[in-house]
Amino acid sequence: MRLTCPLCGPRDRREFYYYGAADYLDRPAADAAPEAWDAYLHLRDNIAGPVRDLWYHDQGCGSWLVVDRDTVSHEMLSVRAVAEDRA
Amino acid sequence: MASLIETPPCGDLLPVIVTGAQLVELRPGPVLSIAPFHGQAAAVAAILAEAGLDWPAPGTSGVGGSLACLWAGRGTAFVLGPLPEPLAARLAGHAALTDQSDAWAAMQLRGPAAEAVLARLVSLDLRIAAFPEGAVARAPLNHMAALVRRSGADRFDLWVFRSMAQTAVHELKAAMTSVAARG
Amino acid sequence: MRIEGKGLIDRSQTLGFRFDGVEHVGFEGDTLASALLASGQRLIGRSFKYHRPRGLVFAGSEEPNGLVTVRRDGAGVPNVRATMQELHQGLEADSQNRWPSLRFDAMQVNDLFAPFLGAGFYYKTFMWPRAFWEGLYEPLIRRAAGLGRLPQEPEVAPYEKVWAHCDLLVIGAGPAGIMAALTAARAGADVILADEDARPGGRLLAETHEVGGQPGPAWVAAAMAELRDLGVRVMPRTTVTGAYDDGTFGALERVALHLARPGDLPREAFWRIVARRAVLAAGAQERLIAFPGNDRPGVMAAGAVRAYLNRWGVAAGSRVAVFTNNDDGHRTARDLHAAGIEVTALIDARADARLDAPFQVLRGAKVLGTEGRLALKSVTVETDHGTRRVPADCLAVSGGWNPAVHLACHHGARPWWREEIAAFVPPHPGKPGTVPGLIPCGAAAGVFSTAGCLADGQRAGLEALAALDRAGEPAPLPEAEDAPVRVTPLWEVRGEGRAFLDMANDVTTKDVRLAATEGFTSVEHMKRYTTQGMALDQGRGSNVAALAVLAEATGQSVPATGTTTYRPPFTPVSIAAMGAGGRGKGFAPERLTTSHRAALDRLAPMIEAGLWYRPSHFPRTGEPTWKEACDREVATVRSRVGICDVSTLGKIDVQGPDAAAFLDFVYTNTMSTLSPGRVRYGLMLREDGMVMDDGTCARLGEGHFLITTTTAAAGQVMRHLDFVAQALRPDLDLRAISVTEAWAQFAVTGPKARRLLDGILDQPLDEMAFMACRDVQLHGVAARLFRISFSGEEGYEVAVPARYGNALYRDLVARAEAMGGCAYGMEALNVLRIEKGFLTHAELHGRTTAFDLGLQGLMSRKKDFIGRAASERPGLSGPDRQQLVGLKATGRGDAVLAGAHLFPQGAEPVPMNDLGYVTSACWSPTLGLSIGLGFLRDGRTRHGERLQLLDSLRGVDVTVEVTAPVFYDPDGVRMRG
Amino acid sequence: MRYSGFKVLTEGFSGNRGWTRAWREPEPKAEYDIVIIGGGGHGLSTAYYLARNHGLRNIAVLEKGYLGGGNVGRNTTIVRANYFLPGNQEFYSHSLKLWEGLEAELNYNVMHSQRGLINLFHSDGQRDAFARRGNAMISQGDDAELLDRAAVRRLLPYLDFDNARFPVQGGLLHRRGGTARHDAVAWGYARGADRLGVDLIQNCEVTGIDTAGGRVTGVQTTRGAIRARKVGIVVAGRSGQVAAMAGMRLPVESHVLQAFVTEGLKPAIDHVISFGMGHFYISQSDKGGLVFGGDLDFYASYAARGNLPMVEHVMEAGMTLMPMIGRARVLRSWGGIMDMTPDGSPIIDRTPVEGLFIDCGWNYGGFKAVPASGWCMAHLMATGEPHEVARRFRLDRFATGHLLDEEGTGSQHNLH
Repeated sequence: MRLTCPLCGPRDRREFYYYGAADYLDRPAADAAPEAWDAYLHLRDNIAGPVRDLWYHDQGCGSWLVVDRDTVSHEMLSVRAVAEDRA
Repeated sequence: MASLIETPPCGDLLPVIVTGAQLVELRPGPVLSIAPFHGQAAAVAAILAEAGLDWPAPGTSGVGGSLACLWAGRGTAFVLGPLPEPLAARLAGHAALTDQSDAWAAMQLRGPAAEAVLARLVSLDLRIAAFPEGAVARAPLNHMAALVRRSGADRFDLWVFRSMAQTAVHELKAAMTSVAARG
Repeated sequence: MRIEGKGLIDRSQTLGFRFDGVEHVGFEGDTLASALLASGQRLIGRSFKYHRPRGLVFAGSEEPNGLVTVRRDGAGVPNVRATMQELHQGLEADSQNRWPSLRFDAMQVNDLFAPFLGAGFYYKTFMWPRAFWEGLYEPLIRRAAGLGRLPQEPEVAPYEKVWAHCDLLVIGAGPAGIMAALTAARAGADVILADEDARPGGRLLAETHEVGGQPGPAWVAAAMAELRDLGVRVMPRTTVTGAYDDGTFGALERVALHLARPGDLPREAFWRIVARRAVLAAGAQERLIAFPGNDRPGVMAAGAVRAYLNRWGVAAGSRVAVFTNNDDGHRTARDLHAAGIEVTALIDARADARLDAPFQVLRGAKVLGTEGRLALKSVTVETDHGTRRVPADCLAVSGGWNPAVHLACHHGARPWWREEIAAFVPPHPGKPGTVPGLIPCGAAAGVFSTAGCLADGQRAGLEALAALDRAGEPAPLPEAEDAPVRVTPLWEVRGEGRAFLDMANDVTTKDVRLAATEGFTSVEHMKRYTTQGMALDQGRGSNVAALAVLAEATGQSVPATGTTTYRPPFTPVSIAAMGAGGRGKGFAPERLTTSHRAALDRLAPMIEAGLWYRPSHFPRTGEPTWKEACDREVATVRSRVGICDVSTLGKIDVQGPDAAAFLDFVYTNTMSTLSPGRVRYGLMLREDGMVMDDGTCARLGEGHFLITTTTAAAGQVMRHLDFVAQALRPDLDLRAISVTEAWAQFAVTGPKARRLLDGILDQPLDEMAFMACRDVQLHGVAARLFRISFSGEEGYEVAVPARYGNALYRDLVARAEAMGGCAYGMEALNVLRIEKGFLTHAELHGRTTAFDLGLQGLMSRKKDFIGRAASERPGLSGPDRQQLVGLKATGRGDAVLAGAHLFPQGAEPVPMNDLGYVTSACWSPTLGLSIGLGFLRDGRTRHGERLQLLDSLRGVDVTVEVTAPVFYDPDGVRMRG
Repeated sequence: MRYSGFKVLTEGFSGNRGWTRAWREPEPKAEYDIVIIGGGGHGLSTAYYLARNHGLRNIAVLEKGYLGGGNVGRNTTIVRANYFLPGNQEFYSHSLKLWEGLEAELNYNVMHSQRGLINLFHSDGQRDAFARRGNAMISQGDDAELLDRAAVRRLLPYLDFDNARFPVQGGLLHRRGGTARHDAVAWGYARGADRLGVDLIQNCEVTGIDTAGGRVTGVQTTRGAIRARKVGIVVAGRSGQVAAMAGMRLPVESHVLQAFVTEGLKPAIDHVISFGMGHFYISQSDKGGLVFGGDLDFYASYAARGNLPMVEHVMEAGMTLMPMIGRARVLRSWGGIMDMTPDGSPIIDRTPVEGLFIDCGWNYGGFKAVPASGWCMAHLMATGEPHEVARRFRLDRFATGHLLDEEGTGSQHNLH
């Protein structure tokens, strides 16, 4: 499995740390309801098919990445830097 | 007052020489990490330009006089060599500066077998078209975080964390022995 | 028996070898299998379950019977395929799974009990009496199971792993693969051509076909020369074992297994090949026909008989019968006859088979049985005119060919059935579960003629080029045979006696039918119930036949029955190869501090702390164990001064206009109010509200902080900070950079610490407040000094560039010793911190909250921070939580033990009464008693209570007193002093 | 038909012609009292205990493929009761006791073999953590022994004691830990349930869950609609998809866990060995294959196959721990789909839909739980109340913070 880091190019999966669903980007406000925090931290659509999740180029450039990929075929659809995504 | 003696990271571990490849310690001198703050990349580049250095694009490195500048990660470059103090001082407001001179063990792997040796430890596409002279990558050397630069057709500069120098040399030596045995 | 003038072996190079202790001679170019067959060794092994005598069936890696133990690097390597082991001088091989000898195997008695040992028999019995399963039945089964013996000695020979990248990986160097590689390389593509065999050519080595007017092997040699000129990396002896994601393939290269003296060469190499495109040209495997007695030594695959004859010049028998359901079987008969070997009959199951042959052809006939004890003597044939015996010491069987579709199916797609060739072929490209970028061709794609393979290989090469955006030219193809496939499926001849499918696991057609009768009708159920295809050969020669028998039993078609899942590896891969480099210390990098050698010079035993090594203690004469050294080191720190390398703690430099705001967000407490030159203790939570790590935060300048992490959590914290900075708070302008490795940092702690430091600082230390930091010069070197303490004494940490670490450490220790102080290690460090109630990951074990630790005061109410919201969940605080307490032994000689549990005195030690547990414990030389830290339900209200400390594992049952979690200088007078 | 050694003998003498189907192949009825979605180990044992313990008969198990085709047939077969958190410890203790009588209970030899499980430790800190665990096991009534380095060496002389990267300092021995034959567990429960009248319906995929007024009324399947008063979702690996049919989002992320088996070898490894520093565990099956595994591949996946980085890591761990296994060859690898929860512990609970129950989130420890999971799920479905030993496996515990985090790695699903 390979991910194409926007800075480093295609690299083997072992260079990357997987965090989880991109839900982690949408951190609720400090005063949000407990249900919002439960959903943020725990509940997942967990789709068999195209998903968006977060990876870190741990052994590379240190970028956090938003990855679109397919959990059934393992196809990588796109890899973008979180920082650019957020900007 | 007594002075403190310096101990190099690799010390007596190097050199290692086999048929087709040599591994020697590099002494790159001062290593300054430069990480520009938001919106400061252009200002930083302008200051570096005064030293004859280009801000390196990802995966590249450049040379300016006795200095070299290597891309070293997301929004980060390493300047190798003594950056004139006034320039360094001017960078301070534009970028996070840290002294990385002592953080790394630097070594050079060279010889006709160098690429084959490195292919035992590094997952990068090292073919010269994909990783030409001057190319830089942050990539693991087996299980160790590393920075790799191709400094010639048969020549690679390798940086690993100082504390892992012994393991790095040991693993490179094993790969060199194996490649040499294949003849 | 060797046939003069035939074969690709070098008869000038004889090689002596031993099989079961008996000396034989073969030639350069032989495999162990071909050499044994040439020596007349028909019997080569005993079967798995019934210990039936077995001989070679195939000539390649699909061999189910020819499994031997080969002596290599001083130990026996079990389950080596004789067909894959190239012969070398001095090779020693032994047969397996027999006692006392291969010819007279006591366990062949099992064969008599075969009626009771059918599929799944063990699920139905061995249940009574219960104790007999583990005491008797299972040990017997285990001893009987398995084939070879794994030596207990470590595998110390070298192995390696390698990476390679290419435009195109061609898997298989037969006619199709060679054409694909030529086509791509001629157009300038960077090609790797890998083949399992020692010699490229595939079936062309085993046939008498001409290609382009020259013998097949000659055409191969010319093509290989051209490929090498074109810069193609040719990898012989390399089996591509798995197709993984995004063009990554695993491949096993047998580098030195064919050498008598391999020296420093890796025995095997495991390759990770990253290819933009791949061509699967792995050929096809012949399948057998199941008939009673089909496992007798001498019954072989017809294609293998031909390969032994044409490639190795070995006649598999002197009187050979051939049994086939397709035209290819005729080739074997013709080649044998042409080589002067008597073909006693060509038995073709098809009523319309060709008859024109210089030997007897029995068409519409089937083999009903075989005769002979340890080797075949004759076969019984059923014809239209009744049954008859045909003398034969070898029966060559061809049931048709199965394309090697495996790699094309490694992503989950199933092959499809092509009726006209009666075979499964690779799934259509683009279907779900196909391997992206993999192009099957040649026999692997169901194209069986040589001309067809050449053309299809070129087609695949051009297809790959197009995908690589390279222009390719179709070149004129060499002339070659182009026989059509003529096959009429025949899977089984039913008759008296057992017909074997999976010879390696002793699975018969009856077993498959029994599975169907019992409802195991799904092909996966059948496989699992009968163990069909689960042995060493992975059923490569028998799976399709087995599912055809199942299909017949269930009244379904073969395609409707379907195949089981194809999974890596294609052939078994040694753990030494895939795990190369992992042995011994190679498993993980070793991190050494700059004081490592100095500590070793002082005879300190080193212990692992994450990847780091740190000294346990510094033994002195008269200190028989670590305990005496530790007690002395603790006492010395408390009374004078001690030196400890603390460089392994993570150090992260945080700079930027918003650095303070950022730290306020990642720490529970506030860092923005810290003055430059000051240090503050900080607590970080995970977003789920549990403590992630603790450490210090020093403000070096207005927008410049240096934070520390624990040794274990350094990587996790760095990643976390990057996440917060890049993903959660991109509005904040800061950079966080690890400087752990740049600095060597030493704790100088104890009442005499300041005096010691004054000796090395260029400017003597005047007043330095507790929790302050400053830049200093020592011995002329720029350094940083922190006044912090993990021991409870007046303490400093001095940091210098790592190059000076070795020298400074030695200097500090020497100066300490001159003042009656010493170096101290991890044991003393641990005691010092327990006495003070300071935390490590024994307490911060991922399930503790700030509330549990009594640090709720550090949770700022004025700001948001990571973990704040989740820590407000009801389950994370309150009296039901176990809270940090101190524990003191109450009886003389009693010890508090980490890992022990706490119960109310007199209560039954059951989970309901379990109040907590001990996380850290030590003998406190300062207090003169055993103390510990632990978590106790509602612990903060229990100070002063006495509890039962129970450690059933170690037989400890003592009374302890609950205290505040600080035993020494609770007001911190000494530390702040 | 009752299985026994005598039966095997008489059948053997009479040509093995008398064997009959292990279970019926019924057509689905239009309505059942209880429908269990999922014919894996947990679903089958749930159905079995509904019938066996609660006297219910009108039950169907709906399986989209073949019985036991999921994780129950794709694991490293380890059975143990070595948990230390209240909530887990009593549950796995109960499960192990059920294992100990399973052959007699099911009249099926599941080859449960208490070979002894050894968790190795490599530092004082790990020793203390294992001591805490072992003491919890003993107070629960299970067995544990703390071994020092010499004792481990006596039991496992082939470990690398002299040159390993993380030297073995000792181990926690759980003698009642061991292995079982994985497929046999599914088949044994299937046969047992079938004999009690449960309809096991294969090749029947559930495509929808019908509700009316907040209550479950049945399921839609590829073989038609089936009405049911109660429905249990027991589909580890697909829990998210099936729960979504009822409008639920679960605290579950699906991950791939690979495992490996070598060629058959004569007995070499007697125990189950677990090497924490390398995330590596190994045992030897009765057929002679070394069965071993490691950690997740760590990315969400439904592909039931993995990639090389974890394969290589597992092999390297094996080499550093017991370098003799270098000469063994890996024959097969496979990948299971794991329901990973944010604390690494399972869920057996009601759902917001009345009459709809869920049993999921087994992370990668579901095999050993098969008996107790079915026992407790059956109890919950039959009585409406959680079973005493599974009362903490609540769906809402993440919201309330009453976590069962044995690993202490927090809410990141894949770290358990």
